[in-house]
Amino acid sequence: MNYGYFPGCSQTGSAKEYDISLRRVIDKLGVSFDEIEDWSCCGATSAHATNHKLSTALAMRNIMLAEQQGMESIIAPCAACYNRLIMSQFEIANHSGVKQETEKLLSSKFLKDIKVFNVLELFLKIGINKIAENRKRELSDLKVACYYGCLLVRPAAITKFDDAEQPTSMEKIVESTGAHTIDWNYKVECCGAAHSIARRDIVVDLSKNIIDDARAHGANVMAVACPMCHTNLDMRQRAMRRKYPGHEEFPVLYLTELIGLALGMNERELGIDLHYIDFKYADSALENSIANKMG
Amino acid sequence: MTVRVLPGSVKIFSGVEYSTDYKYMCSDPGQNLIKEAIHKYRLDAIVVGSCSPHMHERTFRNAAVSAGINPFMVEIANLREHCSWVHDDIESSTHKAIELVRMAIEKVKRDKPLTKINVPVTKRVLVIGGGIAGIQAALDVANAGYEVVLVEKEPSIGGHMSQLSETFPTLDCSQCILTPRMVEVHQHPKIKLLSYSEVVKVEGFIGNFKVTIKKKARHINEDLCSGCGLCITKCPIKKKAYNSFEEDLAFRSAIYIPFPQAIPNIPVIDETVCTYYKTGKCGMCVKVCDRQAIDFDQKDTMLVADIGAIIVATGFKLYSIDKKSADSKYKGYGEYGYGKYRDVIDGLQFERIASASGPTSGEIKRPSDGKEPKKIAFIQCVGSRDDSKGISYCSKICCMYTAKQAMLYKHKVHDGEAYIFYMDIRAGGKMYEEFVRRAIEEDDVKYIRGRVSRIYEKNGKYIVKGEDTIAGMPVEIEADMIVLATAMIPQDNAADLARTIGVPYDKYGFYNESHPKLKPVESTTAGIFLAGACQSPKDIPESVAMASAAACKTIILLSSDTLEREPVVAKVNEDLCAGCFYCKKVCPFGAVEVKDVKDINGIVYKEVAYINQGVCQGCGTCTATCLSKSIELAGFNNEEIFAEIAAL
Amino acid sequence: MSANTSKDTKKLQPSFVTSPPAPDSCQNTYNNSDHTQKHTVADEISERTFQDVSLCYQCGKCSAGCPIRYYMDIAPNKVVRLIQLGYYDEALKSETPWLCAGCLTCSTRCPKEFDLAKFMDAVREIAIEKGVEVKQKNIIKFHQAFLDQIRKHGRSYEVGLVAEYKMKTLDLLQDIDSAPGLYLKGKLGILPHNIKDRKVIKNIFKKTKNKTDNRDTESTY
Amino acid sequence: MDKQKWEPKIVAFVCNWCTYTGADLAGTSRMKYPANTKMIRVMCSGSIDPVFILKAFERGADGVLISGCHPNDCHYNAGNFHARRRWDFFHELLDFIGIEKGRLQFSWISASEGKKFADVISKVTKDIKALGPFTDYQKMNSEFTAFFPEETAEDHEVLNKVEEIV
Ligand SMILES: Cc1cc2nc3c(=O)[nH]c(=O)nc-3n(C[C@H](O)[C@H](O)[C@H](O)COP(=O)(O)OP(=O)(O)OC[C@H]3O[C@@H](n4cnc5c(N)ncnc54)[C@H](O)[C@@H]3O)c2cc1C
Ligand SMILES: Cc1cc2nc3c(=O)[nH]c(=O)nc-3n(C[C@H](O)[C@H](O)[C@H](O)COP(=O)(O)OP(=O)(O)OC[C@H]3O[C@@H](n4cnc5c(N)ncnc54)[C@H](O)[C@@H]3O)c2cc1C
Ligand code: SF4
Ligand code: SF4
Ligand code: SF4
Ligand code: SF4
Ligand code: SF4
Ligand code: SF4
Ligand code: SF4
Ligand code: SF4
Repeated sequence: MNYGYFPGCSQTGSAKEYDISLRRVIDKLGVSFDEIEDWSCCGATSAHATNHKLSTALAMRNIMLAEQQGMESIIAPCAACYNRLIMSQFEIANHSGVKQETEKLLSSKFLKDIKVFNVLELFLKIGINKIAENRKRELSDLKVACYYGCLLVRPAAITKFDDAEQPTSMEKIVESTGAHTIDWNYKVECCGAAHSIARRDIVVDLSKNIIDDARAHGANVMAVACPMCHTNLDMRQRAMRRKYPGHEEFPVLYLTELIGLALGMNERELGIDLHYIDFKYADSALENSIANKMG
Repeated sequence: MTVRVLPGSVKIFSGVEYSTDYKYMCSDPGQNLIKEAIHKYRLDAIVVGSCSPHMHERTFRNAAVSAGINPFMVEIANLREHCSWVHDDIESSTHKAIELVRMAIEKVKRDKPLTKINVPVTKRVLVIGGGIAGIQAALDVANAGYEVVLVEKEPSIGGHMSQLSETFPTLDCSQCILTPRMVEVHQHPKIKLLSYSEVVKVEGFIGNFKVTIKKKARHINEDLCSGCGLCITKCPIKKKAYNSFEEDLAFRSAIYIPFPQAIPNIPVIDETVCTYYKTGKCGMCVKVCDRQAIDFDQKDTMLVADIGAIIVATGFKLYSIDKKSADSKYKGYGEYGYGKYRDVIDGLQFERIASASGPTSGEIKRPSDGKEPKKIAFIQCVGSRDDSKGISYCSKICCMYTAKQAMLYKHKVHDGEAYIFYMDIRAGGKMYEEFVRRAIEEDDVKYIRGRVSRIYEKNGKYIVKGEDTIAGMPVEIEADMIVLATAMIPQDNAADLARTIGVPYDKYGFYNESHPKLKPVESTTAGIFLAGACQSPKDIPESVAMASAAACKTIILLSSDTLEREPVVAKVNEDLCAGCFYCKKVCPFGAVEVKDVKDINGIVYKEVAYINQGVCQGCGTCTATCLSKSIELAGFNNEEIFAEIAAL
Repeated sequence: MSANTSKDTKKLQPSFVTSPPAPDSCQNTYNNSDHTQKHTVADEISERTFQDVSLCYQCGKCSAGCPIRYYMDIAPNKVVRLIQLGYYDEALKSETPWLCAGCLTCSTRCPKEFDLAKFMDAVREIAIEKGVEVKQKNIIKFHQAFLDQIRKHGRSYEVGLVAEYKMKTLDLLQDIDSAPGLYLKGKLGILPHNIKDRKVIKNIFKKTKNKTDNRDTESTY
Repeated sequence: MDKQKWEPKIVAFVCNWCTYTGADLAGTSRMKYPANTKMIRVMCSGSIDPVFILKAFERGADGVLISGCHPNDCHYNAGNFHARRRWDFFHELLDFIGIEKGRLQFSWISASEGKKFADVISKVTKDIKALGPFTDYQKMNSEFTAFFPEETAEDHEVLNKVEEIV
C-alpha cells in the first residue's frame, strides 16, 4: 500500500520523533509513504480561529497538491491537521460557493475525492494483526491510557470512524502490542492545545487533570496520536510541577513509539529520548516480559 | 347581486324546466316550493342557488327525497358565501351567480342517482394493549354491554402503570388503584382476555374486521392452573434471566409470574433458560404441580375473531441511553457512559427502587453496592428535545415524574440532597405546577437550569458536569446515584403493528389521530380508534380520558346494526384497468385490493384493482393517479367535473 | 490593536430596548455600526457558518462540557444568547470566543446540532473585522505570530513563531523552560523551512484579508 | 378584445374540507375579493387530475388556482401530499408546453383562513390580469391532454416514496 503523506509542521520540529517513529514503524509493517511535495501549513487553529476563508484555502492547498501529484489518499498524523483537512473538505462538499471560492484562490480545480486518514485509521487499515504478528517484545507490563484528545474523533458525523464519546480504536491498536489498556474518563477531554503558548496556565491545568485521571485509573504510560497533545502532556509537565508541587512525572508516548517498541526498536531509534519525561523501557523489562511469556 | 334576474337568466340553459326565486329557500315554505315544483314539472334533478352546501345541502337533499327524487340529484350553487357576501360589484357578481348556477346545472345533468352504502356492524370490540388505557377502554365498552376481546402481548395486563410506585399529582399508590381495575377486567363476563398474545392480521373494514390473533405458548394449561405458584418456588433455575418487570434490577426463575398482582395469575415458562428445553431433564415444576397444569408441548395457537371496531392502546417504551446500532434512528448517550455506570439508572428503574413491592422493598439503595445515596441527581430531557439523538419532541410527563421521584427520595432519605437538572419545567395540568412547587418549597429539591454535558465515575461517585444557565455558573456535582428522565418513545414494533392493522403513524412511530383537535381518538382509518401513550407521550389521567373517549366512539359505532355511509366512493372500471396498481400505492386508506378476473373457464387472465367500498373514504387520490382513467369517484366523476369546466 | 472607541457612535442593541441605560464603560467599539442596519451581526454569522443562531435553545450543555469554561468571562451559551438578542457589543467584547480552544466538545454534544465551535470562529473573525478591542491580547498575538510564519515561509516555523510572539507580547520569560530544551534535543531547527511556492500562500493571504481590516498588513490576518 | 374592459376568467379547484370551507368563512366574514374566480369543489386536492386544468385552459380560462389543505393537515392524511408532488412536476410541464407558469397557481388555505382565501383570490386575479388574456386556448386540443399521461417516471418516484412513508 502506498499513501500520500502530510506530515504537518510540528513533525519537522518539536514532534520530530513522531515523524521518525511513524516512518520506521510503517516501514517495518511493509507500508510506505510519498510525502506531498511542497506541502504547506494547514493553518491549524490560528487560521480557522480568525479567518474562515483563509483556513479553508490553506488546508485545501495540500489536498490540491496531493491530487495533482496523483495521490488517492493522505495520511495526516497530527490530529489538528487531520481535523482541518477533513473539515475543509466537508465545507467544500456541503456548502455552496465554498468550492468555487477556494478554487479561485488556488487557481486550480478539484477533480477527485482525496480521502484523508488519521494515524489510527492507518493502523486499522494496515491491520492490527500485522502488529501482533511482527511483535518482538511483549509490552504486557504497560498499562496504557489511550488519549484521543478532542480533534481525532470529532465531529463524529464527519470523521466517521469511531465513537465520539467512548472511542475504542486506539485501544485495539495498543492491545495488539501486547500492552494492556485501561478504561478512563479523559480520553476525549481537551488539553487546551491551541493555548499552549498564549495561555500556558490553562493548558497546565487541563493537562494535569488528564494525567491525574490516567494515573488514578491505574495507567503507567499514556499513548497519544497528536503532536499538540504531546507537547502539552509531556513538555508542560515541568510547568505542572511548578504550579502543583506534588506532581509526579508521567511518561507520555506517541502511539507509533509504543508500536515501535513492540516491534523491537529501541528508545533512540524511536526518538523517545527526545521527550522531556524519561521513559526507559529497560531491557530488563524486555527480558522479564519474554520470560513471562515463556513461563 | 341582483337575485331578481336569476330565474329568467338560468331558465334559458338547456335542460332547465323551471326556475324561480324565494327569500328563505331553506325554510319550510321554501322547501315546499321545491317539492311542489318537483311534482308539478316532473323534475328529476334540482339545483339550489343558496348558501354553502356545508350549511344546507342535507336540508335540500331531504326535501328532494320527500318529493321522490334521489338525494344525490341535488346540486347547490353557493351564491351566498361565494358570491353575494364577497363581491360588491352588482354586475359582475350577478354574472358570476349565473355562471355558478350554470355549472351546477351542467353537473346535475350528469349526476347519477346514488344510494347510501349500508354495512353491517359486528358488535364486538378488539382492544390491543392491556395497559391502563386498554383496561379503561375495555371496561367502558364492556359495561355498555358489548363484547370485548382484549389482547395483551405480555403474560399479564397492567402495562407501565403496574411498575410505578406512587403517582403524581396525588402521590397515591399505583398498584392500589390499578389492581382492582385489572381484577375487574378478569372477571367481566363481556371481556375475553387474551394475554401473552399478539394481533398478526387485520382484514376487512369498519364494522366488519376479521382479526387473527396469535396466542403464544405459555406451556401452562390455563384452564387447569390455579396460580398457586408452587412451581415457581421449586424451579431450580433462579438467576439465569433478568426480571424485566423489575427493569432488570432483579432476577426471575425459568417459570415465572411477572409480578404478584398479575392478571391472569398464571405462570409462563421461559424456554430460553428452562433446563427442560435445553437438556430434556428437570421437570421439577411438573412434579410439584398437583393440577397437572404444566404442558411442555403446548404450541402457539391462532385465533380468528370477527370484530366491529378496534381500539389500539399499545402504549410506549422508555428510551435507553445504550449505544445504538448504526442503522437505528436513535443514538445513545456516550457522554453519559452508554449505560455502563450501574448507578446511572432510568426513571422506571427508580420507580421500582421506590416501590414497596420492588427489589429493595421501597428502600432507596443504589444498584452497585446497595448503599443509600446521600446525593442524588436527576437529569431531565434525556433523549427528548434532542435532535441529535433522534427525538425532537418533549416527552411531556418526565418533568412531572422527576419532581415526584425527587420528592419520594426526600421523603425516604431525610438527610439526602436532590438536584434536578432541567431545561424547562412543563407542569401544565390540574395541580401540576403546585406539585412541582411543593417539591421545591417543601422538600427542598434543588432545580438547576441547564443540560448536563457529561457524567463520569470517580472514586465511586459520579461527577455530573453541568452549567447553571440562570446564574451563568458552571456546576459540578458529585452524586451517588443519577436518575435519567429518558424519553417516552413508541414501542419497538409500533410501525409493524401499525402496518398490520392499517393505521398511519408519524415519523417517530406514534399513531396518528384523524384530526389533532377535533378527532383526537379516531385514527384516520374508519373503525379504528386510539387510546393512551401509543398516540403520543401521555400521563395516566390523559391516557384514561382518551381511553374513555375512544370507548365512547366505539359504542356509538356499535349502537346501530348497520352503518350508513355517503356513497362518495371510488369504483374501478375493470375493463379499462391495466392492473398497474398505482392506485393501490397512493390510496391513504388501503382501500384498493387486487382482484382476479377470470374467463369463462375460470382461468385468471388478469388482475385488476378493486376498491373496497367499506374502506374507501372518497378522497379521489386514486382517480387522479390512474393513468388509464379507470377509476371514478361517485358524485365527483370526471364527466361531472368536465361538465362544470365546460360550463364556464 | 487599534481602539476604535468613539463616544458618539451608537451602541448596538436589540430593537426592543428603548432607552439604553449604557454606562460609558460599555460604549460600543465599532466604527461602522448602526442598529438600523439590515444586515446584522447575527445574519453575518449565519452566512459564514451556514447555520442560523436561532437554532440554539439555550440549554447550556455546551457550557457544561466546555473544558475552558472556568477561565471564561461568560459562558459559551451566553455568547450565543447575546447574539440571538442583538447584544452584539457585549458578545464581541467577551473573552470567551478568544479562550475557546475549538475542541468541538460543544458541537459534538449540542442537542440542536449547532456547531458552536464554528460559531466562535465567526465571532472572533467579526470582532477582528470590526476592530473590537480584545482583552485576551496574548491569544490574538499568538494567532498573528503563527499566521505570519505561514505567510512568510509557507509553514509554521517554531523558532520564528516563538520569537515573534515574544516580541509582540514582550513576555520574554514565559517559555524559557522549554525552548532551550528543544534546542538541546535538536528538535528546533535554526532556519525556517521555506516552501517553494510561497507566492501562492502570499496570494491566499492577500485575497482572504478581511475587507474591513485596515491595520498594517504584516501582522493582521 | 378590449384590454380595458377585459376581465380574466379564473377557475379554482379546491378541496371540500379546507379551502372550500375557508371560502365559506370569507363569505360569512363579508371579506371582499374580485368576482373573476369560479370554484369547482373536489373532495381532496389529491384528486385533481392535471387533465382538469388543461380542460380549463382549453375552455378559455386565463388562470387556474389549485388549493387544498395545508401539508399535514389533509383530511385524508396523504392526499394533498400527492397533489403537491404532482403539481411541482406539472408546473414544469405547463411551462414546457408554452403556458406561462404564472397562470397556474397553488396555495394551501385551511378552513379557518378566510382572510387568506380572500387575499389569495385577489392576488391571483391581479397576477392573471397582469399576464393578460390567455389566447392560445384555441390552439390547445386534446393532444396536450393525451400527452400528459405519458409522464410516468416521475410519478413512479413519487409513488415509491409514498410507499416508504405510508
Ligand atoms: C418513570 C415513569 C413514571 C411515571 N409516573 C407517572 C405518574 O406518577 N403519574 C402518571 O399519571 N403517569 C406516570 N407515568 C406515565 C404512565 O406510565 C403512562 O401514562 C401510562 O402507563 C400509559 O398507559 P398506556 O396504557 O397508554 O401504555 P402502557 O402502560 O405502555 O401499556 C401498553 C400495554 O400494551 C401492551 N402492548 C404493547 N404492544 C402490544 C402489542 N403489539 N400487542 C398487544 N399488546 C401490546 C404492553 O405490553 C402494555 O401492557 C410514568 C411513566 C414513567 C415512564
Ligand atoms: C386566548 C386563547 C387562545 C387559545 N388558543 C387555542 C389554540 O390555538 N388551540 C387550542 O387547542 N386551544 C386554544 N385555546 C383554548 C380553547 O379556547 C379551549 O380549550 C376551548 O375553548 C374549551 O372549550 P369548552 O367548550 O370547554 O369551553 P368554552 O369555550 O368556554 O365554552 C363553554 C360554553 O358554555 C357556556 N356556558 C357557561 N356557563 C354556562 C351556564 N351556566 N349555562 C349554560 N351555558 C353556559 C358558555 O357561554 C360557552 O359557550 C385558547 C384559549 C384562549 C383563551
Ligand atoms: S340563503 Fe341559505 S340560509 Fe338563507 S334562506 Fe337561503 S337557503 Fe336559507
Ligand atoms: S402451574 Fe401448577 S404449580 Fe404452577 S401455579 Fe399453576 S397450578 Fe400452581
Ligand atoms: S422444567 Fe424448567 S421451569 Fe420447570 S422447574 Fe425445571 S427449569 Fe424450572
Ligand atoms: S416533560 Fe420535561 S423533562 Fe420531559 S422532555 Fe418535556 S421538558 Fe423535558
Ligand atoms: S391505477 Fe388504474 S389501471 Fe392501475 S390498477 Fe389502479 S385502476 Fe387499474
Ligand atoms: S378514493 Fe381515496 S380512499 Fe377511496 S380508494 Fe381511492 S384513494 Fe383510496
Ligand atoms: S448546547 Fe447547543 S443548544 Fe445548548 S446552549 Fe449550547 S449551543 Fe445552544
Ligand atoms: S470548542 Fe470552544 S466553546 Fe466549545 S467546548 Fe471547546 S473550548 Fe468550549
